[in-house]
Amino acid sequence: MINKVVKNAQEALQGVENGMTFMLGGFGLCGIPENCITELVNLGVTDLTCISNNAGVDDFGLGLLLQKRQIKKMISSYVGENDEFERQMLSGELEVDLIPQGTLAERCRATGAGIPAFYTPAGYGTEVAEGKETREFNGKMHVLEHAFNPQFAFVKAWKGDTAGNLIFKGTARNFNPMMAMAGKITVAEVEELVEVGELDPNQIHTPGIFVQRIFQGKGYEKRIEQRTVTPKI
Amino acid sequence: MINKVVKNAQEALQGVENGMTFMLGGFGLCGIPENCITELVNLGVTDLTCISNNAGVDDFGLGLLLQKRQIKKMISSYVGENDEFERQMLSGELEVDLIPQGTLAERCRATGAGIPAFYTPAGYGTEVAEGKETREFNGKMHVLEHAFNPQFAFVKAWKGDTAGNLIFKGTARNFNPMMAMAGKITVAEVEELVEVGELDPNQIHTPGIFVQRIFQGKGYEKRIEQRTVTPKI
Amino acid sequence: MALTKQQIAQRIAQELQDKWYVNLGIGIPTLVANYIPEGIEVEFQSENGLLGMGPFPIEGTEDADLINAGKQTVTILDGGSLFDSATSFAMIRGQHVQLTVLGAMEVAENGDIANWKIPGRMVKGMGGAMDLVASAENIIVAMMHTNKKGESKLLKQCSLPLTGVGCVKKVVTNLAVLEIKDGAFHLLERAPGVSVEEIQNATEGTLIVNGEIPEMKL
Amino acid sequence: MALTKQQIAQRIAQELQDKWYVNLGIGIPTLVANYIPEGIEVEFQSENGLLGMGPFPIEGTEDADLINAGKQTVTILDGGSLFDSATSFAMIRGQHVQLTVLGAMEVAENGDIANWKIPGRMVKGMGGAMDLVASAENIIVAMMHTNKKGESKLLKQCSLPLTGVGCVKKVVTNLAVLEIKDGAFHLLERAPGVSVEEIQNATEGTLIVNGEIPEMKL
Repeated sequence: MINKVVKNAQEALQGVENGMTFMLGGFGLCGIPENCITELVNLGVTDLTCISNNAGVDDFGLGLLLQKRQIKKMISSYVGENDEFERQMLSGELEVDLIPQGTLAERCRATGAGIPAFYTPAGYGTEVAEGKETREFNGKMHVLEHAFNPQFAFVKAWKGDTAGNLIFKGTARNFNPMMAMAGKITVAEVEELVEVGELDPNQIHTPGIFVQRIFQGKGYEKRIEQRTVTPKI
Repeated sequence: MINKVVKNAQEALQGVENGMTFMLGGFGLCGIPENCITELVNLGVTDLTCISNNAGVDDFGLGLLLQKRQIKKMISSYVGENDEFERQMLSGELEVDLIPQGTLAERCRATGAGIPAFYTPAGYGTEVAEGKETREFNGKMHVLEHAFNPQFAFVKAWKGDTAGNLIFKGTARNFNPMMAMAGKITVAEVEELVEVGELDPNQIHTPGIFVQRIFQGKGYEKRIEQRTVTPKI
Repeated sequence: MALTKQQIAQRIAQELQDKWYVNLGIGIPTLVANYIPEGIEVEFQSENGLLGMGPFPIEGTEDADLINAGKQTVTILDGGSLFDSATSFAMIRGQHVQLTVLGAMEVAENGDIANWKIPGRMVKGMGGAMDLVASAENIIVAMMHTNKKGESKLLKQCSLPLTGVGCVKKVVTNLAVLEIKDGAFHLLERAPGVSVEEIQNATEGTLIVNGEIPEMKL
Repeated sequence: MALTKQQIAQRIAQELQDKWYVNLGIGIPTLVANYIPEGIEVEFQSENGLLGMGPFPIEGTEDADLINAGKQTVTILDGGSLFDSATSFAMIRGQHVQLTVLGAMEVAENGDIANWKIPGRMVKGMGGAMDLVASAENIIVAMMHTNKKGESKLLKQCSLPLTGVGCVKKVVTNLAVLEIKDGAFHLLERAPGVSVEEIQNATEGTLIVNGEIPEMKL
């Protein structure tokens, strides 16, 4: 079996350079590649284009890269909850491309699936469709949307094996599987790295073919953005 | 939880009529909806358009419908292993639309995913692309392919619960998950029907939202087309 | 008496039908889950990858890996399922979700909706709203009839950047239930004690009042 | 001596590189799995939804739910995975599979390939071949140099309906290893004991012979 294991985040991020385009999995702070983000901060690479559904909060997730002004452009569907983001965006330091969430997910999948473009009804008649081709199918208008072209994809999984197979947990799955498909180099960090044969091949969410490097992550904080609970009775 | 259970194949196929378009899961004879096919034979509906990767063998799978001349048109990627099929095709009784397998799979997914059309490189420059729009992306030519519009999809799963959630086994998964997404009415037959809560929500291949009717199948033959083995030593 | 937010949610819940999959937006729409009518089964879809969303977890059992689209910790019911974002929006785009309930800043008499951007102010993004309104067969907008300055939010034409065009068919506000068809708001019900005239005054768009307009039953 | 089918497979196996995912077509290509060079790891993809395909099962353990694209019962290795057909062709179309080996009826000097249809005869379909040849970065065609009548199958132009255009870069036949570039077959190696002249005579398309042509090492 092909072995994809690298020692740590440092080794996993070899080849990362200024000006590159990355995909980063996660929805809010759920399922984000914490170790890879920390390493990107350590590396200090700048002028990055980051494709990620959200932009973290001020002191966690992609917010850490924003604080160090490492990001030139964000491609996201929702970027609230982040004061530094707001400041950079309003001052024009940060470019922001806002994309409907379903279109973002499908564009990530298309990237990995060799589909250069597809039609979606989302955003037709809005400023999102400005300058884009539109077309009627079955009496309904649609917008032509294109694949991305990221150099790296950073994803976080629950379990992974040495062959790069991944299993996600709960809603921490979100954008991770499609982004794993899309990276020219896909780096997966996992909470638990196991030997081949330990994962049921029928239950694998992301087949190892999509993953170039995998490592055992450490020190996961898994911060909760909105802790909503029902009181104990 | 929404309950999708029907008693049997008979109840599951209510509303099936002559002239309809169906999707049928399976690759070769692996993962085909045996009970639904038998019931289609019993119902004697004719002039059917069947979207299925293969067309069964003479006396099993879709071959049973071909024997009774219930199929007007097959939309498939590969239709060997079937003498009656060959006879009907060569005599012009049966229309056959051959589609590259990946395009077939992606068109099924597009149908269920609300994507009316997408571009693929498969078939460019061949007769498959004749009369179709073509277009260059990233220096490579692509063909525009469209979603289907089937009234029913018949799929076969290993386990299912009363809410319609499905888990497939081995390579019997194949076209079943995408076709399950694509049916206006999707009928799932399962080897084992269980109560909600018995399937791990993290391991479900097809969420119940895609399935309108589910029933406990019976008498599975699961015929093997090519029994290839390594002799015991 | 104009409805409270809870009451708007309560009235919208009456629109739920048995066996419907429902996506609830953030704010008033989220409250709809508290008022599911007896005798029907619905399932809630959260676009971050969850079907069969249950109530908030009992204190101490919350899981960082199980949140809803509003990033709140939630639970999953028996029979629920988890999936990726592409599959989630396949459900939405493919019209497998029967009802979308969401808030709006403005709705127009032709069914246009604006709920994601105010020029000159911080833009947070549309999230999944554009996919939802472009695809849902049934969209109910939950909103206040007027803004804080008392100006109508039910307009002849939206002034804000659109989220979707000609897609809204029903609006439930603190004052009324309205159907959008043929380029006008058709008044279906009044909030208890609210007159047709009050509603008329609070509606900038064309309002059609046909016959006696009943009060809502809550 | 012209190569046997086993030897063609053996020669193709020398092209495998460490860490490659490989899709093997039916026929000679399937035999390639028997000759993986020592010291490298490759994984075989079967387009019906299987990565990490292993050998045929021990008699009595065969499983109807575990077959390859040729509908043969197979096994799955530790570290393998199972997936649906859309994901399988996402791997293929998205160029995650590094090498495709398949048979052909005809190959042309511009890289065109025909392997799915003979007009007037029963057409079984292209299966996954069109997706594979349209997407693979490396395609090796395994074929006999000539047909049963002794006519060349390496042509100036394909006469049969195409499977893909300008996609084949390497051909391994019973007589030779050839690279296709700049609109011609470039002779790289000869089968042991087969002369350049024999290969020339069996090749209808333009054949470029540059310098001394070594014999294959098997």
